Amino acid sequence: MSSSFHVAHHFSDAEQQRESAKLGMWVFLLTEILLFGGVFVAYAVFRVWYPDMFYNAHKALDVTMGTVNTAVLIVSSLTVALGIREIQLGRQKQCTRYLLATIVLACVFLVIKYFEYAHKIHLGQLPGKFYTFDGIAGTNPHVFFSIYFLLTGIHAFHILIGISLLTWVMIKNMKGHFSAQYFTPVEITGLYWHLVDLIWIFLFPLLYLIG
Amino acid sequence: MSENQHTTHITPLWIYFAVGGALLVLTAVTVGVSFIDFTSIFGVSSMNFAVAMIIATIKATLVALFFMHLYSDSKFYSLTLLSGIACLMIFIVITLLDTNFRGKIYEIEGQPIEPAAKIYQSENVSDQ
Amino acid sequence: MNANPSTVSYLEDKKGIWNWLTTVDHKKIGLMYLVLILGSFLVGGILAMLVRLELISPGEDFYSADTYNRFFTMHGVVMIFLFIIPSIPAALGNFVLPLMVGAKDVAFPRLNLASWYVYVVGLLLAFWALLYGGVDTGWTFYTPYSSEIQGPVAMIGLAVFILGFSSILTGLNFIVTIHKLRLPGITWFNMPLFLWGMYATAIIQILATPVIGITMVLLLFERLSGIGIFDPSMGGDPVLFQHFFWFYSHPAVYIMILPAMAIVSELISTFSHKKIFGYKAIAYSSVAIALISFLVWGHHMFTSGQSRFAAMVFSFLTFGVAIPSAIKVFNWLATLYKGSISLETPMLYGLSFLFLFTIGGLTGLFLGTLAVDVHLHDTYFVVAHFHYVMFGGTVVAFIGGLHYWWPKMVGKMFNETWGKIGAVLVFLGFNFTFMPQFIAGFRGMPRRYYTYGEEFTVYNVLSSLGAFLLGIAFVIVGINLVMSLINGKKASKNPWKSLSLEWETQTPPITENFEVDPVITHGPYDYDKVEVQ
Amino acid sequence: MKTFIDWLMPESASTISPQVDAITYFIFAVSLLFFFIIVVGMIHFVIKYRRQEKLEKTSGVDHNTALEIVWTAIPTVLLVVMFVWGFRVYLDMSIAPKDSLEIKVTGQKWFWTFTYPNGYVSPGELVVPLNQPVKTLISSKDVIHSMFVPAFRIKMDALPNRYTVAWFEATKEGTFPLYCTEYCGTSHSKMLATVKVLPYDQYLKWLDDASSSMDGADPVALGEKIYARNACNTCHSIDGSSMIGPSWRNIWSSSQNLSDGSSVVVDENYIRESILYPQKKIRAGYQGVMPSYQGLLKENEIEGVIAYIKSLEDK
Repeated sequence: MSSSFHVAHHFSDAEQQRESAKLGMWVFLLTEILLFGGVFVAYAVFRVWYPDMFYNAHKALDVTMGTVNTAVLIVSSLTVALGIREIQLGRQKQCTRYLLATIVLACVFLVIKYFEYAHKIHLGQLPGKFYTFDGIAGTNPHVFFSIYFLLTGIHAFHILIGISLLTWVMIKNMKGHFSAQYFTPVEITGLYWHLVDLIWIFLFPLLYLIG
Repeated sequence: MSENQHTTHITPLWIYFAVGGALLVLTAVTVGVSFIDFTSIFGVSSMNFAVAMIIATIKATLVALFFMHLYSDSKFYSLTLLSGIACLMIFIVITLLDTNFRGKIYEIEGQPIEPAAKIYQSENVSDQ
Repeated sequence: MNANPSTVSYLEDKKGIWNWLTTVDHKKIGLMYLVLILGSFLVGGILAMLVRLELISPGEDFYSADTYNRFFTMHGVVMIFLFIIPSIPAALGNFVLPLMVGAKDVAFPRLNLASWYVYVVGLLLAFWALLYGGVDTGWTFYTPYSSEIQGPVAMIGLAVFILGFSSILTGLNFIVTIHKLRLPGITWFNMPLFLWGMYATAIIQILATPVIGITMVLLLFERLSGIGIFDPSMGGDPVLFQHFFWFYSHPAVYIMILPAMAIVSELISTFSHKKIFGYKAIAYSSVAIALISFLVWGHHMFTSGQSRFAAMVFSFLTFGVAIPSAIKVFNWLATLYKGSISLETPMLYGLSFLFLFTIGGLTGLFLGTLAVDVHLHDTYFVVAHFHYVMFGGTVVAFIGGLHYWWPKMVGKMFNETWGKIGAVLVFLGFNFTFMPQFIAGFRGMPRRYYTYGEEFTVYNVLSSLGAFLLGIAFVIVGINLVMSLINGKKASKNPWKSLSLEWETQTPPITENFEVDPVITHGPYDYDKVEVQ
Repeated sequence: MKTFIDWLMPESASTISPQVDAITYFIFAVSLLFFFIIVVGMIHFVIKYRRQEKLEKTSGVDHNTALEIVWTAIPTVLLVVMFVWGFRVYLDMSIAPKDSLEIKVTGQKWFWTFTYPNGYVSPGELVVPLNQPVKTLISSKDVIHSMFVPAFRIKMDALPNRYTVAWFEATKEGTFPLYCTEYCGTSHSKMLATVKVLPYDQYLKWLDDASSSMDGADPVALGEKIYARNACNTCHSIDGSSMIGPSWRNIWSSSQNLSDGSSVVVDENYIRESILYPQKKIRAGYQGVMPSYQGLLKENEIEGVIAYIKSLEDK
């Protein structure tokens, strides 16, 4: 997209281009939902098979860190939504500030995640063959940690993608590529970030708060 | 053009903060609720799981409707999101139809031969 | 700028390899896909010949059991992931869909080129694994066998994961293009049925392909770090892998057949020069097949230790998916009624699709019925069934579609008599190869067998001879098309007298497809209202 | 037509197979009917409405609601009949009668073993009494296999972590093939066994002398019998040629190098250890795919194998 208002040659007007980009993004979000869905199915199958082991194993997770992480993600979701609102009103500087806040919050999330992982690696609560911890009652507790590391690992990977997308959009915004007429990339990145938050909203109770 | 919106709808500021606040409150609620054991109170099995899921769904719909602008966009986007979730539900429910009902005709068919993983039968793990 | 841009065809517009490799023109990307896809089909075909060569006699004569296992596995992987899934959507669909919609290009042209490069990476990875010795787990990679043997299973898993993305990006592009880029005159119910077929296929590509992605990721973790959710010795469950695999792979067989049905709707109505019978019925049954296809994956696992209750549910839903296919076949048959049928090469492929897909569909009833499937599962009956549907259905329709749009793609006509000879030979060779396998399957010959009992010799000898006849048939079809490139006659703008929008462009079309946006005056099937010169 | 189905299907030797053949016959008839309707209709239309020279407009008939309802309703009814009938027979096929004889079937990489209630392990041959229900508890020791007896129309996967159950009642004497139908590796196509159906008294006689005949026999002859019976011959040759496993000829008390570089003298301990824990010492140049025979070979049988290998000397 050379200049910010240029409409790509095969679209008839800017409106059609914006709606197409949004529909394309929503369809892509479906694939993300089903990618995570696969591991949720594994979670459901093994929780039905080993319910008490899941209950005992979930105690090994630190609920306070999980809650803080959820709050961090929700606030980052809020800031990216406000960022989009700012650019819709054409205020580029405020939008950049909000995007920056989102990136910082995302990094905070990853740092907290790093502490949780380091703690588990130290204790030996790892998936599959690497599981050497023996404080959890129940059969095959390593299955819980396989699913835990799969879900949170893929989610963290998506957070990294989110951070790079947000940084790319922030840089372009600072260069003045976006305005009230054309802010599609910001909106697209916002949708992606909200989905990452959406998945964590389901992931948090499933892993940290097993009744 | 087909199904295109004419103006870009700008959601008022207070809605964003209201939704943000509601999400934080709901997070606190869901953590608080998790300490209460509903199953013993109401006797309904996996009640805690149901409560946690209801709260998570409310939070998710809030994010989807206001942060992702589904409320002010064409209904087709909501349809795509719902079709994705429905497809995932089909996958989960029908797979559980299998894994959950395995022992129904022969109880022997349902039980694994070695309930604990071989990883824990230490005596012959070393020389396998 | 060189000559007036509106008359220069997309082939002459920007010449040179670099222009082709960085083009965002959906027509060039379609052709680039076509070249790679036909290459994969050649490799898959050679592997098939090697498999049939060994099975010509019961003993072990040409190569070892391990090599045979690698040949049939790589035959499966190459044919399915590299050829048949991208064949119609990526090659023909990319070329024709924007023309039918009246747009200048797909919604996201650069994403379209990205999907081609993703496909190339997947292709290279798969062929490198093939050279590396290939894999001998069967294209289904069932654990625990696939997670414990040596060999490049991880590499093939990665290749399948990457090819999945190429399929997702194509599907995404098509959904947005059909929704957002239709000309004002084209509504949902007066656009060609090819677009309905592509739309239904795209729905499945979007909703099913991510699950094979996560399955391959789990398989990679299983092999590299032993996470143990599929490994029985660590509390995992191998049948769970089968659920993951088949949740994608059954909708994937509809990703293969729906585009074939889409092409056949075009072929039958154009060559019988008649309004399609039951437009809404065919359109709705395409989408119905796409939706129901997500409910039936368990019929691949009736004898795999799955709970009897789930087996009953899957069997019932499987019959649900049979009805829309039957409706489509009846509607095509009714389209022939009171038409003016001309048996040119594409129509020969269309009619042989009708014949072969009917057999494929009806043999599916045996496999959908619980009691009979227990006897027929994993025998040569299954091999014959899915070849009748995939080969007799998708490949025959693909070759038919290729001949149908060939004049529009390259501007040259192929030789009609050689085209007809090729079509008849493909039909005969195919039946001659796979009909005996039904009988071998009924009599209980298991699948993937390197040596078999004496009583199955007759069927395997017939099948191997048929396979060689099929090989020759495809050589003829290939030569015929290639010769048309060299000295074929210049094709007219509308050689098949079709009313569909893509024939109103120049032959071969200009880069922008239409000089000026065409005004839609009639539907694509109004052969009863419009006179075609 | 009925005889065609009897020719098409393998011989029917169990109580369930006539019912399965009946459904197959029904579906075959329905399929043939629809197949002829479509093909004859297609050929008829193609001939009748062949394009003349002038290409003029064709008829505008594009739907006929009554016809479309008919060709949706009839297939639906037929499909429901197929489903219900198929499911009822499937249930009969799934639920074994209470008093059936329980035999444990174990699939291992490339051979089957059948464990009888009295503990006797018969490798490669399932002998069952006539007209008596037999319930097979199927499991696998390594990868997924699948037990398929075409004559009894039964098939069930052998899973490594679970028992699966299949039952049959043989109605015809004779021997029938038993195949492995889930891909399980190199010799998947050689993983065969035979099912022998004997009248009840002969079955009892066979079981008694089979489970007692092993002790007291001359070790070398016993070893030779085990070499064939326990499918050692699928991987080890006795003529010196190297197959999936090393050959047994001329190896007694010779020094062989191993995959980890060290070397070992072939003696009683090495052979006993390789039978019970094959992964411990793997000969150089061979893959460690040998399954463990722990619990499958009794003490005297292992000594028989050792004696047999000792006897394979070019004097």
